[in-house]
This record gives sequence, structure tokens and C-alpha cells, in this order.
Amino acid sequence: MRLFEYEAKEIFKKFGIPVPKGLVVRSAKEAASAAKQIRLPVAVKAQILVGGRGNAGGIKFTSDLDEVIAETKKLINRRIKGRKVKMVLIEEKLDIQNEYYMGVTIDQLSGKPILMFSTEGGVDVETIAKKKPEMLISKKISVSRGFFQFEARDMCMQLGLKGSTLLKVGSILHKLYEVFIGYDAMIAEINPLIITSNGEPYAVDAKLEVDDNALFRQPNLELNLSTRYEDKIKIEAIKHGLSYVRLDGDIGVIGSGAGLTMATIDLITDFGGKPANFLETGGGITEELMTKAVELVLKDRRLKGLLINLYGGINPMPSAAKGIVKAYEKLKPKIPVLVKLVGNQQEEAWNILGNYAIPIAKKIQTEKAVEKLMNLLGG
Amino acid sequence: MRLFEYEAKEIFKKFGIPVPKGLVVRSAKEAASAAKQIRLPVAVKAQILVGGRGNAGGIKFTSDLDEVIAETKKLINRRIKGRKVKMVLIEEKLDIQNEYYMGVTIDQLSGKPILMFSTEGGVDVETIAKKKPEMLISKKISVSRGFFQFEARDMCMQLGLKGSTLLKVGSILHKLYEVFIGYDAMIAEINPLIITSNGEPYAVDAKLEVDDNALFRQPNLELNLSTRYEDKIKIEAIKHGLSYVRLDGDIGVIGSGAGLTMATIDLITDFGGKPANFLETGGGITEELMTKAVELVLKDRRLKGLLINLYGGINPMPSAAKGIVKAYEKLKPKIPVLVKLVGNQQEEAWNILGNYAIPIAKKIQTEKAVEKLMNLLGG
Amino acid sequence: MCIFVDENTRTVVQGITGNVGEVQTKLMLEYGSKIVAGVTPGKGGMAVHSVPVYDNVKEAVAEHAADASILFVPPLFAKDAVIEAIDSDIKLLVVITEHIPIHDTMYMREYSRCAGARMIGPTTPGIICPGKTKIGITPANVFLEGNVGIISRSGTLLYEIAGNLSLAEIGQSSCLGIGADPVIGTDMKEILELFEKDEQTKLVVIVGEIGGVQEEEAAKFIKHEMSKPVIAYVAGKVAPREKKMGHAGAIILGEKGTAKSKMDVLIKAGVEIANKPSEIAKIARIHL
Amino acid sequence: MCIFVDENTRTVVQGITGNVGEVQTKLMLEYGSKIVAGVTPGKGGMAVHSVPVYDNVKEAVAEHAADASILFVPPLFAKDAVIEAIDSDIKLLVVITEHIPIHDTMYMREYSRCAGARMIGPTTPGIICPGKTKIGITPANVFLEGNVGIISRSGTLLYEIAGNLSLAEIGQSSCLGIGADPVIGTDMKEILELFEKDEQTKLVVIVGEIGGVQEEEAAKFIKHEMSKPVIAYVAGKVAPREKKMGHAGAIILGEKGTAKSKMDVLIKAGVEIANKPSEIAKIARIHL
Repeated sequence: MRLFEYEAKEIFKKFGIPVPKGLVVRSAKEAASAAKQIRLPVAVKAQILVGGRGNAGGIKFTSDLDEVIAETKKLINRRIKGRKVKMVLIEEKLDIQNEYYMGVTIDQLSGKPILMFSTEGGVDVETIAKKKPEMLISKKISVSRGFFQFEARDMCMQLGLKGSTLLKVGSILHKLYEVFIGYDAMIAEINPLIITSNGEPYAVDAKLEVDDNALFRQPNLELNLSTRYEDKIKIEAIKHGLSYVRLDGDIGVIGSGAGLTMATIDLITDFGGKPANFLETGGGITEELMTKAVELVLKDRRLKGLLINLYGGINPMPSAAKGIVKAYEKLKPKIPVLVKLVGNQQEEAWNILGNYAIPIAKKIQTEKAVEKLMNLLGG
Repeated sequence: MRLFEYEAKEIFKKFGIPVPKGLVVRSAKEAASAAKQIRLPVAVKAQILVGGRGNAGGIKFTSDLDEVIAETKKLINRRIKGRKVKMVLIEEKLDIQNEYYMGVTIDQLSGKPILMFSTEGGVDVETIAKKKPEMLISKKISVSRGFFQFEARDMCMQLGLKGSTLLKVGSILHKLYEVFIGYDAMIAEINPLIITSNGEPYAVDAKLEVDDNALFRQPNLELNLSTRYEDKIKIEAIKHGLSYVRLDGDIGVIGSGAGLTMATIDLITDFGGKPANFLETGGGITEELMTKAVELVLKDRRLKGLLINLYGGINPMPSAAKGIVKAYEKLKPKIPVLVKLVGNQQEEAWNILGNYAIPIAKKIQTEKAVEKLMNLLGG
Repeated sequence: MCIFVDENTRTVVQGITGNVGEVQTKLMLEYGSKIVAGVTPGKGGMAVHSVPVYDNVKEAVAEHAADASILFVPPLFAKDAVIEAIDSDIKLLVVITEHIPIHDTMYMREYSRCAGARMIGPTTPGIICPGKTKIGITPANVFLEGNVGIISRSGTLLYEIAGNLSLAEIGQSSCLGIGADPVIGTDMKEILELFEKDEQTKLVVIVGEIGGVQEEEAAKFIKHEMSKPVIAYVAGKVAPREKKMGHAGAIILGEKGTAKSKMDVLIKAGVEIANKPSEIAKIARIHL
Repeated sequence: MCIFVDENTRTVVQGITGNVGEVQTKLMLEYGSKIVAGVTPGKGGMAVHSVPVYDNVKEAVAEHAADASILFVPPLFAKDAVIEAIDSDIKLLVVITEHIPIHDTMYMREYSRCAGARMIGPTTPGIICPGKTKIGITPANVFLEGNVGIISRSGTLLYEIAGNLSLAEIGQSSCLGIGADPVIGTDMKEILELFEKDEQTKLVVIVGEIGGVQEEEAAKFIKHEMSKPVIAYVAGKVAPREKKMGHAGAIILGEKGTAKSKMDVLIKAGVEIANKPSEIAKIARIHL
């Protein structure tokens, strides 16, 4: 789960990382009062859960109160990079002497957290890595041993930091790792970390994404899904532990595994169809979950057909079949629905579906099922 | 710093260890209302920072509201084991099927936390260790590796725990270690951990002592010294980072190291004197600290004489001398004060003291200084 | 030969008394796997399909000389269960559990490697050596004994690909799911090394998907050290960018981790690409 | 010979720019100790009494081939500084710092032992080999070169005892404070082992105090493995029970850790007890 900039900054601040003064507002009126409280000049920053908003017009600096109001009005409810802006951060504008980059993420190959630091901040880390690799210091961390203050300073020293800047920036790098560990993060990033002309560092932008699988042990996080997602189907899916991605087409897809479901949407595309969504159940299918999954996808009015592609490995196929039947009975879909279902207990499941005359693809090849659905759709 | 039972239980509860319902009260009226809220029968428990209060009459069980009131009246302001009772815990009385012991402390020799578990709770761990050593399971923990749930269960299994009791008690043992680590504890103990007839475990008593040196990083602890200590000199000493212990005699003692100060009170006793206190400065002497130390000890009206015993190792002797002079000037003590001071920069310090005609022992032997003070006292 | 396991592997089932653990134990027993004991703390003394259940792994290992473990424990307890198994001298861990916090998985990976234990997964369907044994949740009916090795990031797609091969009467030597999470215990390239050495295996199929670096690292190994033919299928060709496709690992970030970029790297390493599952059998037949 | 250090020991001072670090560096230099570098993060490039200061230990070791470190860093930073020194291949750490949280000290002890480094302290006055070198805060003027080894839990009491011996013209080989905290890096009995082997040392004085188990463990070693005479002085005979006498380690809990119980154990191990500091010289003279 990605956090909003202002949420990430609240957490960073709690860990002792200095951040600019700032207030989140939801209207132009609130923006004016926030700007007065913070004092001009300020930055007016759209709060959206996607990177690159600066270039997309999501950040404005101004010394003029009227402009704060105008800019906030312009941003609120506008779409930036496809996301609707609902909140704006009014933030103290600081004078910038230097811009650094620091981030912690997971190095998938070594399976370890990797810390990165660069004195070339303000651009994304991929650009630094490509254009000035010698200015990007990285270190993989053993999670059982942890990361020490002196190691953070050593990284900063490699890029020539000295004196009080070395101490302050090293300490922030260490704290960023503490945030990463404390919040079960996938990524914790400050870009840029600025140094003011007084030599004081501030996290001017903040990125924090928490592992969805660890949310249960992060009680301090507020899980307001509706501020995070616009799509109601997506919100419902998350609530039920289903993985849902909206696509641009008209053929609904439900699969019992991520790989299989991806292969299914690939094959539908190969056969000239257009998938409307990706919905994956994972290995925890129950009758209720299956009913919910089918209901959710069928809610989508764009749908012309639905392909359900299930394997009986860890998932109980008779329960899946019962769940499909229940949704089918309830919604009585007018569009063609095809269920491909093989694996453990396949015969029992086929019988259940057969009793309700739900079309079944019994062959293992997903290609055949896709072909069959396309035929049903008259494609 | 030792916590009160009710404070320890609040922390245990926060970590998920079940504790009986309870309310802290400071008067009989509050006790009555607490007992009604909790429902009779209840335990009425004196909150004092010393063990063995049960045998000293500090805990009463009753099913009668009048008795709750009477008992609370009897306890409040009474002295138990030398400590004045200011608070009483009114606590739900549970039916007890089994009493277990569990504790984490520091094994000084290995330098590791040591966990102990016994199914023979309700008596102190030394008694279990002496009388039924085979019923006491202990395990030393590597602080860098930590302690896992399964290891807690393994300890419980060694004493025959099974089924849901194994799970519940194992989980509590693991949580107790988490409290120990999370709170920089010197000791974390539950004795007894009871199992009710329904098979539910509860921490019926709770002991938690936090390392004084780690209090700075335990912001959640409330450091109300006045509820913990009665002696005002002691409270003042703690505030200034001085180590003070009140003794029964009339000769004040200040030393610049624990060992030296202990040797000094031993020698005073050997020479027939009676030390009034133990005050140790540690290695952080400044002029101000020294002034404060001398002032504190001189506040004690019992005093007939004062011996100050300092070494110039890490401590700056000229500063110490100046501090003594300042206190001397301010308080103009009528009683004999003798300063023994040797080590680095001793001459400079002697000059400072000499200018104010403060008696000095310049020889290294503390025995000679004690003898000299005893002579000054006419002993 | 089988990879990691064989008919003599003595396996403990951690989490045997849960619904999934129980059903999968039955299926493994039916397949002939030696499931020697189960472990569920607090349920010691029970039996599941005649398999004795213990309160901890230590006792199960002591009584039954087990050397492998398959884990069905809930995600919250998985880390503890893995450490327990490793500390009880289990040398192969097949972690079926999905949704384990990745910080726990990083610890598990580090701990297992430090202890010289082999962890497969998490979020793996496990291992099947058709006709011999299976330590996993793979449905038995789609596999056929033979000489194609399969390594898959996805579980269900492993079944699909193996099923396609089996229908074409191309059997498999060992099939392994490495797990769909961003961090896993054993990487694709480590299994390729074993297939390269395995006499039974004549050809290897890689089943990849978007996200991560498993395919790229595998390509490096294939290019420099692999002599056997390798065929790859990569799922997620039409997956949108920056969207998690089911798992935290299946996501295209920036320019990286697209199906196309993975296929390109694999092609450069000499791997033949199947665009559809059915094409794998066609390409395989040329080599076999 | 000296214990742990000698004239050639090349020492780094961690926390050299603080008041105490600066003064003590001067005193050590005056005593002839080879203080080759100082470390204070953020102050690299300075010099303290002509000793160059670095931002980290790694650089100081690289430039000056240092093999020991003495630490004056504040308690909050001590753990980090100790790990830094150990990771920079420092093999002897003298931790002067008082008031380090004991959980940090447990970690430091474990880490140093695991790395094969020797940690003395915390809350130690350090080591002095009179006439040769000192890595510590001991005042020089109370020590005299000779052949009595002293091991003390207390700093100031070490000076008192050594001073008493020196006045009686009984010199010392090495004097070490092991540190007054409940958990320390190196135990009394480990230093006894070295004194037993040391040719210069003819007799050993133990300076104990109430609390803990250092004296009891030392007694076991003395009883079974020590051939040289040992004299002990134990402070805290009139200390009340359950009161911390200055340090967390100096406390009598229950029946344990009284001066009397310690003296009894030592007597049984063949140690001669001095009731007053001045008695030590009298007893020593008999043996020397």
C-alpha cells in the first residue's frame, strides 16, 4: 500500500527525520488559511499515489496568497496522471543549497534490503544510476544483523560528506532504514533530501509503500481505501482479499492464480478479444469467495463475456463450483460465461456446474477455452 | 527503575498478555466504586516497590464491599516492608487451577537474557530452584538472534504442557521476552501466571524493572519520582545523576566511584563510626555537580561530620575542588569536613581547597583520612 | 533423477491439521510420498490420515528421521515455523504459504542460507517428480513422467504448461514452482544448475512472468553455462504498467520487468520462446 | 609482560574531541602510550594534541595500523562505536563510557566474542602497565612498576589499592579494571588465566565488591587452576541489602552477593583476604 506524501512525512517526522512545515487541505479556503499559518512562500502539492506529478503540473511554488487559492482550486478534483486529486499539501518552501537522494528498497535477487544514497538528488534514481553511477552508493543489508549509524555515515563519506552535514545526513539515512523496517516497507525514499543554505537537511518529498501482506501488523496505519482508490470494484476486491486490476476491454477474466490469469488475458488478446479485467483468487478459494469474485466481475457493465479459469491444486474445486453456481443463480447473467476447471476433484466440480447447465471447458488447454468463449461471443 | 504492579500490568496487557481486570485507587471511596465496577470478589493489593508484600499483609481477598473499604483504609498510608502505601490495586479475583512461574532476567556471567519457566509458581524462583530444580526450565538467549515462539513452546513442553495451554502459555512466555526487550528491562516476571478452571491464563502478579541507563529511550514511561521515593535527598540526587543511599549513621560520605565509596563506609564502620549515607558521583564531576553533591549531603540534619573521597582519574580535580569550595562558602558547615583528594592535577586542587582552609588529606590511604576525620570528631 | 527430493525423502507436514494441510497430506500420500509426521503446536498426539501429529518439529524429526518439511502454516506464523524446521535440522523446506510479509521472507531466506538449508517458496506449489513423488500441492493428473524439467514462477501456470506437454505425450522429470513472491528462497538459476547436471532431464522449460529479475538472471546462466535446450514462456504480455498482477512480484516498474524485455534477454541467451502454452510441446518435440 | 597491551600497542581514541577524550589523550601520550589516531564523526581533519582525527575508525585503522581502541563516546552511541571498531578489525576495545544501557552491553559482548575481539568494560578505568603504557584513565602517579597483578571491578578502588601497594614499595605488573556494570566484556576469571601465565606477575590482587558473580567464578578458577598466590579485598561489607550502591552491578539481592559470601567463597578457594586496603601490602610482602 502506497502512502500519500503527507502520510509518509508524518511517519518520517515521528522517526526524527526533519520535514518542511506543511498542512493537508481539501479546499481553497483551507489552503489560504494553511498558507497564512505556514507563511509564504509555499509549495502547493497535489496528493496523489503516483510518481512524476511535478512534471505533470501537480506542484506549484508561490509567494502570493491569491495564487495559493487559485492553484488549489485548479488542482482539487483535477486528474493528474489519471488520478483524481482530492487533497493538496501546502508546505513551507525552503531555500535549497543541495539536493540529495536516499532510498531503501528490496533487492529481489539477494533477498536483502538495499540502501541507496546519492548527492545527485531531485531526479529519479534510475536516471542517477544511468547517468552518474559513480555518484550512487548502495549497500545491501543483512536483516538479521541490521544497519548501524556508522555504516550510514560511511556511505555518506564515500560521496565526500563532511562535518555536521555528514552527521545529519548519515543520521537521516539510518532513520530511513528504521522506517523501512518498522513499517514493513517495500520502499522508503526521500527525493530530494535538501540541504538549506543554513546547512539543515529536510525531506522535501517522501515516498513510503507498505507491504500489503504486513498491513495486519501495522496498527498505526489508517486503511482508508476510498481515499486511495476510485474504482469501487477494486475497493470491494481488496476488502475480500481478491486481486483485481481493471483493463480496457469487455471480456471478464477470473483465474485461480496470477500466472494463469495473466496467461489467460494474453491468450484472449492473441485471439482478438479484449480483457475487461484481471481478477485472481489466490490459493484461498471458498464457496463465498468464489461467489463474491463472480459477482464483482459481473457488476462491470462493459462485459460481453466471462472466462473463469481454475485449477484444483490447493484450491477446492467443488467449493469453487458451488460458489460459481450461487453467483449464477443470483445474477442470472445474460452474457456467455465459460468455466474452465481441471485438477483435483474435477469430476465432482463438473457435476455441480453441469447440473446448472453452466458451460464448462474440461480440457486442460486454456487456449481451447479461450477459443470456445470467442466462438460463444460470435468472434 | 522498578515499576508498580499496576504499571507493569498495563504494559503486559499492551503486549497481549492477559491480566485480571483491575483499577488503581488512592482512597477507600475510590476502592468501593472500583470494586463495584470490577465485581466482587476482589483482591485488595498494596502498590509498593518491594517484593514479599503478601506475607507482610499487603494483599487481601474479599467478597464483601465493606471489607474492601476497611481493607483499603487500613492499607493506605500504612508502611509495609518500610514503604508507605499510597495506592491500592482493586483487582478481579480469579479461580485458580494452576500457578506457573515465568521470568526473564540477565545472566551476568554469560551476559545474556535468561528465560525461566516453571509449573511450580506462586513461590519465589529461588525457592523453586532450590526445592524443585527439575521443575525449573531455563534458556539463555542470544540478543542478536532473539527468541522465537517455538522456543517458548519447547520450554513449556519440557514441563509437560499440552494442547491449548501449551499454545497460550508459550505465547505469553514469548510476549514476556518481547516486553523485556522492548522496555530495556533488568527483570520481567509473572509470578504467578495462573490458569483458571476454564483453562485461561492470567498474569496475577507482574514485576518489571527498567534499566536506569535506558530510561532516556523509553519515552512511554512516566518518571514520577515522588511516587517512587519518599526521601527528598534521594529524589534530588537522582535528578542530578548522583547515586545516593541513605544509611543509619551520622557521618556523611561522598566518593568519586562506587568501589571507593563503599570501601570508605566500610572503613568508617571499622573505625567505630557510623556512615549516614553513600553518595557516589561517577565519572562526570563538574563544579556544579560537586556543589550539588556536597549541598545534598549537608542537608541531612543527622550529620556530625563529612568525608569527601576523590580520585583524579577521569574526574577533573580542580573542578571538584571549586565545587566543594562553593558549597562550603554557601552553607558554611559547622561540622568537620575532610577532603581526601589524589590523582591527576592533585596539587592544583589542593591549592584551591587550601585557600579556603578546607581540611585536606593528601595521602592516598583512605584509612588515614578516616582516622583523621574520626580524630576531628573526637572519636 | 528428481531435483531436491526422491521416493525416499521423509517429509514432515507443518500445519497438517488445517483444512488445506489435511487434504494435501492425503493427496501426497496417495501419490506415494513418504509423509512421516505432521506438526501442529497444541495438537500433538492426534493423527491425520494415519500420520502422527507432534507439537514441534524437533520431536517429529527425532521420531521419524525426517529430512524435509512442507509448510501450510498461516502467514503470520510462517517465519517462526521455518526457523523451527531449520533449527530441527530439516534441510529442505517447501513453503506453500501465500501472503507472508516480505520482511519475514527476507529473514527466512537469510537464515536458511546461513544454515545450509534449502528453502523453496514461499507461494510455491512445491515439487513434483511425476511417477515418483510430490512434495507440494500440484494436482497429480496433469503430470506425466518423462525428461522435461519445468521451473515456474507461477503455480497454476505450471499445471497448465505441464498439462499441455502431457497431452502431447511429453513427460516431465521434475517440475518446481519457485514461488511467486518478490523474494524467494531458491532462485530460478539455481534450479537450472541442477537440471543441467540431472541425467534424466533432456530439456528445460522456464515459465516466467512479468516483474523481478529471475528470468534475467536465469538467462545469464543459460548463456554461459547451460548445454541443454531451454524453452521459455512468459506470461503478462498485455499486463499494464505499475499494476500488481496478483502478487507483489508481478509488477512492471518503469521500463523494467515487461514480458517483452524478459523474452528479449532470454532469446539473446539462446532460449526458444513459446508465445502460447501449446507451442512449448511443438518446440520441445524438435529437441527430444 | 603486560596483559592485552604493551608499548607497541597502537591505539585509536574514539570520542577524542570531547573534554574527557582530549584530556585523557594528553595523559596517555604523556605516559608514553602510542595514541596513533582519534575518531569523532564529523570532526575528521582536526588534530588533538597532534593526534590526527578521522571521521571513522576504518580510515584511522587504514592510515595508522591501529590495533586497539579506547572509547569515550557518550552512552547512547557506545554500541554503534563498538560495532564500528570491531568491524574495522580492532581487536582490543577499552570501553570507558559509563551508563551504557545493559541491553546494548549484552549485544556488544556477544558481537565482540563472536568476532574474536576483546572488550574490556564498559565502566572500566582501563589498563595500566606501570612504567610501560596505559590505555585508560588511571592516574599515573599512584602506580609503580613491579610484579603484582591487580584486577578490580571498581576504578577508584583500583587506584586506592595500587596506591597503597606503591607506598609500600610493592610495584605492579598490570592493573586492569574489568568494569563495574552487571554485564561486561571480559570477566575476572579470564584475566586471572592470563596473570597465571604471565612471567612478570608473581602475585595477584583481586578487588571485588558486592553483587554479581565475578568473584565466585574467579574463585572456581583459583581453586582448580591457579598456582600463584591471590589476595582479595571486597568492598561493601556494611552495604544494605537490595540497594544499588552506585552501579546496577553493586547490589545484594536476597542472600546472594554479600561481601561476606564472596569472601567465604574466596577463602575456600585458598585466597587470602585483606580486611582493609593497607593489609594487602602486608600479606603481599610475605609472598614476594
